[in-house]
Amino acid sequence: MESTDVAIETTQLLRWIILFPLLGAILNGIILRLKSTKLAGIVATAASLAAFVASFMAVTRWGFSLEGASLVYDQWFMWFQSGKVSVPFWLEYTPISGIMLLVVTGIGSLIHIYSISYMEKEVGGYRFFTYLNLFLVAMLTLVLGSNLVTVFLGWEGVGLCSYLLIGYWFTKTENAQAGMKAFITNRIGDLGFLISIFLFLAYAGTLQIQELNHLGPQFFSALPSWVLPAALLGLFWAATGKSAQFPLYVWLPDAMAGPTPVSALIHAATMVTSGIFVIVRVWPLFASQPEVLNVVFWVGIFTAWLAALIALTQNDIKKVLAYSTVSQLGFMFTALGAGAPEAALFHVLTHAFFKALLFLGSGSVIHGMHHEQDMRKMGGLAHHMKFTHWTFVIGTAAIIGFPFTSGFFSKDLILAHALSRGMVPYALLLTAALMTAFYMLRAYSMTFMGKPRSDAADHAHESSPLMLIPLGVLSIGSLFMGWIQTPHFMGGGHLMETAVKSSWGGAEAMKPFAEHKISVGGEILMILAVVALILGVAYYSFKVYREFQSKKFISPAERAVGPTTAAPFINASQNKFFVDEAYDLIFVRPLRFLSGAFFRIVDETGINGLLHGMRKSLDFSSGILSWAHTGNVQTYAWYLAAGAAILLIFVGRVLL
Amino acid sequence: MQILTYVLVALSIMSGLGVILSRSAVVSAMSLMVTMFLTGLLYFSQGSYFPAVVQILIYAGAISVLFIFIVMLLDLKPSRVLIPSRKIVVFFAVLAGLFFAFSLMFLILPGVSRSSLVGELMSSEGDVGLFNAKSISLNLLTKYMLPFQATTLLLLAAMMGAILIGRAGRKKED
Amino acid sequence: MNTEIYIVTGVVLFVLGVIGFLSRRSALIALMSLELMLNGTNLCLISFSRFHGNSEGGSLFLLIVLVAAAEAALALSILVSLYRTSGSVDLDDFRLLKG
Amino acid sequence: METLELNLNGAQLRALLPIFFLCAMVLVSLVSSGYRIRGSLQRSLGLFSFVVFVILNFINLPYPDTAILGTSLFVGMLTKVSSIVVGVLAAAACVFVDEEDHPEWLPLLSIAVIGLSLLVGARDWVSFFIYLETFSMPSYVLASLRLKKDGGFESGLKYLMMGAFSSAIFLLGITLVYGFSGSFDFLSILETIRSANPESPVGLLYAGFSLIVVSIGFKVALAPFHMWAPDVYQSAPAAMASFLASAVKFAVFVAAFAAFSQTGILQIPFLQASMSAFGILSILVGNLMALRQSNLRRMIAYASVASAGNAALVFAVGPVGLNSVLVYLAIYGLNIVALFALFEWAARENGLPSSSQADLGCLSRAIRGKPLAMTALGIVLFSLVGLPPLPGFFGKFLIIRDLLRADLFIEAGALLLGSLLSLAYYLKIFVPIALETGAIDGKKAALAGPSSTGSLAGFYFATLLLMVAGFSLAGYFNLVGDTSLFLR
Amino acid sequence: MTALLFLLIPTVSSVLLLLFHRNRVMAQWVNLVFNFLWAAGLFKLWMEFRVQPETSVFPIWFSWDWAPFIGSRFSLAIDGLNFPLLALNVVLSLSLAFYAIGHEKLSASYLALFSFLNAASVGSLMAADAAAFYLFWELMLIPMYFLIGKWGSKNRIYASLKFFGFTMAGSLLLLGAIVYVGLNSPSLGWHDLKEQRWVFDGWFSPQALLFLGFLAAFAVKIPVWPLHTWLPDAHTEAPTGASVILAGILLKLGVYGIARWCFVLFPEASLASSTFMMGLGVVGVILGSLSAMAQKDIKRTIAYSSVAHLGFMVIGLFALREESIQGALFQNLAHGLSTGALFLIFGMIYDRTHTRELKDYGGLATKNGVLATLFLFSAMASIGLPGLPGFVGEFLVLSGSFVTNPWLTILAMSGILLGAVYMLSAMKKILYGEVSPTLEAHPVVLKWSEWMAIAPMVVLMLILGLMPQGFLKLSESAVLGMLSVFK
Repeated sequence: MESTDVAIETTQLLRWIILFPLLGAILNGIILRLKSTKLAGIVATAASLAAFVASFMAVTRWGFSLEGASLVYDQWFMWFQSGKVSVPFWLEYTPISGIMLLVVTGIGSLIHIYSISYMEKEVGGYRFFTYLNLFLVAMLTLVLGSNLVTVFLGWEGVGLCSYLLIGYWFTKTENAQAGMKAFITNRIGDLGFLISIFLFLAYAGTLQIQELNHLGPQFFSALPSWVLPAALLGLFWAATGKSAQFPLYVWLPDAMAGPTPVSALIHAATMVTSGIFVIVRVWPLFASQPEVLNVVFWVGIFTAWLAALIALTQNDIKKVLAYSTVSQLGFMFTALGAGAPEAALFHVLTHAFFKALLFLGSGSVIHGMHHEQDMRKMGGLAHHMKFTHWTFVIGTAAIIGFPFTSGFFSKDLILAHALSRGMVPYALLLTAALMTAFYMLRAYSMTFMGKPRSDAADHAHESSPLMLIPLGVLSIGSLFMGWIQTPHFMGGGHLMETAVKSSWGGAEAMKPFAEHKISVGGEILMILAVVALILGVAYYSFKVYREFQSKKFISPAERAVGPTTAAPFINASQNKFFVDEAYDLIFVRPLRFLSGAFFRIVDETGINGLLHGMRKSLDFSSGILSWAHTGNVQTYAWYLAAGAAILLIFVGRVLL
Repeated sequence: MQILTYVLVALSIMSGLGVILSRSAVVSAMSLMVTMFLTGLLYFSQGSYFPAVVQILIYAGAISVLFIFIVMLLDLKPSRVLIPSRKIVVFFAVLAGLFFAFSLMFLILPGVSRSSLVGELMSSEGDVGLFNAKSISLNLLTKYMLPFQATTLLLLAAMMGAILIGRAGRKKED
Repeated sequence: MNTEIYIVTGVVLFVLGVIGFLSRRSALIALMSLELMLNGTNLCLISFSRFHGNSEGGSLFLLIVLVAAAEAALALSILVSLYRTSGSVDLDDFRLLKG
Repeated sequence: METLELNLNGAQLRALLPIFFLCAMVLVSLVSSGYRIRGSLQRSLGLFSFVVFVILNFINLPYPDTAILGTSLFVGMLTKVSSIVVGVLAAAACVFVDEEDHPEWLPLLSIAVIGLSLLVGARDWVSFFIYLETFSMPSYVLASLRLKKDGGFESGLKYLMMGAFSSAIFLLGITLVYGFSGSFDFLSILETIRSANPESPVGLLYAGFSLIVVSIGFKVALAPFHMWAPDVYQSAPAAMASFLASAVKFAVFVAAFAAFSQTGILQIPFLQASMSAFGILSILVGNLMALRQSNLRRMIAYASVASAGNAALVFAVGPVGLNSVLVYLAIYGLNIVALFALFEWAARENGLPSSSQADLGCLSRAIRGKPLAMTALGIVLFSLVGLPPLPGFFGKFLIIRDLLRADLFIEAGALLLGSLLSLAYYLKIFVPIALETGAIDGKKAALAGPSSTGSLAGFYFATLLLMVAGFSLAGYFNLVGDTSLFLR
Repeated sequence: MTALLFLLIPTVSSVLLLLFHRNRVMAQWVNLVFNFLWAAGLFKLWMEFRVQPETSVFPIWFSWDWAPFIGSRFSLAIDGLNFPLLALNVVLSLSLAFYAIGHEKLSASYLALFSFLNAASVGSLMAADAAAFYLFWELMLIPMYFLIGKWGSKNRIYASLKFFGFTMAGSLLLLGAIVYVGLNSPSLGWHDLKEQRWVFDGWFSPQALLFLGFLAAFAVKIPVWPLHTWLPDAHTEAPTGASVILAGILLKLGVYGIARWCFVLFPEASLASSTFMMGLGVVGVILGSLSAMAQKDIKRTIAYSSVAHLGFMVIGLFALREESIQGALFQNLAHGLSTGALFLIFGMIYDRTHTRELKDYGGLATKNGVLATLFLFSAMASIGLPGLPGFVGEFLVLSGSFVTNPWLTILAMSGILLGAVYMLSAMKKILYGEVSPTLEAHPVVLKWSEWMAIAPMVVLMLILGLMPQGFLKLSESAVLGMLSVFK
């Protein structure tokens, strides 16, 4: 460590947070390999709970605001070191890590519990729980890692687990395909992460996050001006992969092929937010680069908009939630881009709760419907699944920003920051929020309202208590989590702000953009207007879709949005704006073509062709030579005489 | 004397041509004998009497006769020098020969005419003692004793070969 | 009398032999050409020997005669046997081994 | 007039003893062949005489160099070592002589050995020529020993006619050299060259040397004068062919190298260059032609053309290259003898009368399932390829070292390229033997042919000798020490 | 003496194994015993290696004056550069010995050739003399030629010839260079040659040509693009064991050779060729990966993945920085294990199904979950997932080369992505989806010995991935010593 005036506290607690789930994974995956899914689930849940307890201990020990500028390290072991590259496997506690720890282990544990019931009919479900535990290991490494490579280890680790879990039902090729798509898309992003690492290594000479924070903009301003932006853009590029932003978001909707608890844990609550988390960790660097933040900002807005548009017309309940996730992640990036890491992280937190809730709720529905995910075949489930229904209502309320639910606070914070960057972004973001209200109410209404539209819906059953308890807990979180960080005029908590600010190891982050002061009254007015708009849209959507009938609504979105002139647009939205097809056309096919072409042209025709050509020319020349060997002794003698004559002539030339 | 030498040279070359141009093997063999004889005379003309005698006795007398015997023995039909398929062979052979001759002359003549080689051969009378049977035999019996002895092995081998092969050829007829 | 004329004669005889050896179809005549070549060589040899005034050339000449005789004898015996077995002494007929 | 000096002192007699012994054995074997004794007995007699010949030369090794009768024989280290190698090769060839062959092979072979071992010691062109003929004459007969079978007549006639033709050229060459210097003695010729003035008829000298080079090129089968070699190696009896391909090539090369360096041919850059040009041509032609051969012996014949090319490259290095030529060709000779014995054995196993028509299928039918033979074959072939630590590697290594030391990169490159090309046909041999598992086309004839044990023994014997040669290399270099001692 | 012992154990075993050519099963067990003996030898080597002073440069353990006439001593030396590879060789060989147990095709002669191959490869690793090095370098060809040519699949003869021809072409240039290098040196020993300084001014100067001569052999072996086309054929046609050793050891010898010989003997030329060679490495990475994508044959895919990975190693070597060279050397081990494991596992599957076509596979995970997991594990190790050894190697390589040449490094990084593409596509096809008729017809149930074969590799991969530091430390002083010639 470079000598700073920062006090360093060492501990050995943090490693246990990782070791417990690792132990669980080893037990489940290698040693026990239980036949009973339930028992395996219990083992895994125990491991997860143990990690939660350890996390809790850590949080109680250091809290959400580190005094002054102290660092907490668990200096575990030296991973590898060579020359300039030094990668210690150290774990670090920062307040934001603390928050993430609680989210990951807490929500993780809930989802473990939920899964015990959800997966009980699986044969060999121990595999599932092994993967879940492994995911926790990786995610916690990501959260706790003290340097970029350790973070990267977790980063790729969660990618691997996501790959495994998406493709959990691997007998269907599409599932395996979706897993692969996720992994590869993430890898595209990871290249950015690596480039960023290499840039930091080459120019700053260190990969310890806090050291980078300490070096700060002053250090980097001495280097070529492109270095820091490039490195940060690399990180952001990686984040667009992991956190499903445009252009790399395409894997997330497909990732819904995995079991629903996985979607809840990985593809909603934890993994997909790691991009935001990592950016917040090196925020002092980002804060010094407004241009980079601008990119982040607009990508966030665009993604929020695009995903919301697509979500409007999806019929698969999990797809709606998936696009909603993409859209919400876009909100978070917008917050980052607007220079408000606390807002982004706050939304991460609240989103973790309500989105996990929504996913688990939809999981409960799907479970009740015997793995039917098409909303057009649902309807009227409110009667059959009362508890699930009410938790889903809470989740929906939270996500659309119903006043005083958690989503209300976080989303309004983001909107406020967006406003400070100008009216246009604000308007765009607001539209996205309105669309959120529309599609969420649409999903809610189609699922729970009206009459059952299929036998399965008619005979749907409420899920077991083991699945409902997590729903309950998450509902509570979704309702009240917002109060930890409230608008200034409400005077409530500002835990996020303090946590974020004390997470940089004492380094200061500058304000990237000028503060835009709005009067308290104006702010309240604005919030009220927003709430009114949102509720209006929500009510409209509710009204339209409450009586949704599958026969009548062959193209339900068409009816929803209005006249037929919009039909092409709806078609496009339903088909996700053909982004997948475009990627296929622009990247996948050319790559496949190139690979075949290169192999055939360079290897087979070129190099091997050259070799065969050489062999042929050898054959040919030996054929010619063979023709010269006539077998007639006089020919032989002729060569002798001619050879002698030629030699004599040459001698003559040389000599005379 | 000089004219005589030129005549001998011309004659020997002509008979040499006869060897390679004649259609009949008998004519060739006779021409060979004549060439040998003329060469012997050329030795005489430069005063190398002993080699001349040897040449005429052994070469012209024995080896050529051996050829003639064989020609008679085999009773060969006259063969044409130029049959269609051989034209190209002949062409190339002559080409190679001319090149050979040309390059040899090219190399030898300037050297010979430029150097101390130009000039009269030593007179045939003055140094008979130096270049006669005795001096040659002395060489063979002292300096070249070992090669000379080795020729016995050589002849033995040739003899054995001739016997072996001749016997084998005869066996066929049996 | 200068040496030149003898040398030239010797070389010409030699080359005549070469041409004969290369071009004549009959093995017998080819062998005769070979003798012609040796004869040409001998002429050169004797002339050189005579010129240098030492008898070494003469010694070699004797040995050449000996070798030539041996070679001729061996070659002719092969020829005779060949003629007996295949009825021909044409070199064109002996090209089983080639390529 | 020189004094008549025919007294040989003790040292000279001792130096000549191996030759005398072999001359005696020529007579003995002549008598024994006259009585048509059993083939195996003749073989033992041959083995005995060559082994004793080798031993006598070994005994002679430590004694100082001796010149005998002026320039006609110089018994130095080179002569003795070469005699040993030639004797060993002859002995190895003896082991697998066909018992059905005419028993005259032994006296003929002995005469050839005498000629070869004398050849290396020749220090003037007359002796050189006579020794050359002394081994050539029996060689012609040995090549046509098979007579009517396998084209023996044809190859014998070709060999003889070509040999005589090249002899004539050789003679013209030494005549011209004599014309220049007035002497046949190597050293006097060198003296004359050194003292030559612009007026000297150097054209004679150069023309003579060129012709000598060409005819020596013929004797060692350098391209483009190599064409007799495949015919002869294919149709002569296997043992004799192996002798021609190994011992003759070895001795002529070494003798030529000694003669060339002493008489100044190797001091003439152009002739050095032309020698290496012939070498490069041989490497190309030999390897390319070997690629397309299906007949095993013909293939090896072409391969040996390429090896002759390898050795010829060293002429460009000058006198210091003698050692590498010697080692390379000695080892190469053993390889060749082993291969010929193996082919003969394979042919016998297949019921063929001789290996003249043996092809790869024939060999693989015979050798499959015989691990020892296959291992030995592997040793021989990989030695030919030049894989370390097999002896063939050291030969090549020494040659390359000499070439590179003289900065002859093109020659070294040609050698390496040739080695690469040679892989194609050497490795081809393994394909049906060790790699393919299916049955081989054609069938094994009923075992009506003559006994095959002798050839197998010959194969193992030669392989063993090969390994011994490899192991004794260090000792050999200890013995000869500085290479400049070699040439006086 | 221990070094010699270590070399002699496989040599002796190869001879002894021939004695059992009538009893296959016996030979397989004897082979296993010998491999354990060899492992014990390795342990003894380790005990002595550990106490060897760090300052000693390539210390000679054994020396024998075997060929003074060419200026060569047969000397063996061990330092941090070659010791890990020796260990890898033993591990792989032990694995394969387990794999061989009960295998019907692997006869005594196969095992004997294998032991011979082992001897040759450790010999060339330990050789501290150019001629001895060349000796072992060439000796590797013979067993490999027969292993591929005899025990391979349909096209094996073509493949073995191609292998031999390519390698020999490179080796001959090496031979020429070795001979030339030794001309003015007191001996061919590594330490003597190191003292020689050859003139370097332009690409026709002696040092450059010598460097190219050495490089030719190593580049063919690695193989550096465009000299790589023998590798897919050889890998594809070779029997499983040969593929494993080919990927695990033989290719590594090229990397090792460059580090051991090229860099130390010809520093200026190495430096001058750095960018070009890195460029070739990049081309290898990209074209290798692309070609791997285009393959329909599983072994070919893995083979092309080797081309790509070895491209990374070339980049690492020629970046000429401590971390990148360390990375390349570490990648040696990582790739040896991961690709070795891939070949081994697929070999076991192939033993049962007898098809290499990708389209014949599917749903292995349903039939044999554990094997599928291990297969996937190896694939992940191969594509450089953090926590597995491939990552450490690639990371170090790229972090070093990024400093030397960032643009080439960024180009090379596309290989990381493409690697994931082809490897995961293949895995998806093999492991997932419906069970294919082939797998339905030929159940893949492994014997205990086969599990024993995979186990050590997997365990080692985990250890290397999570705790690479020990291995990096092992070679640190050697690499630093090597790099000192560039100053």
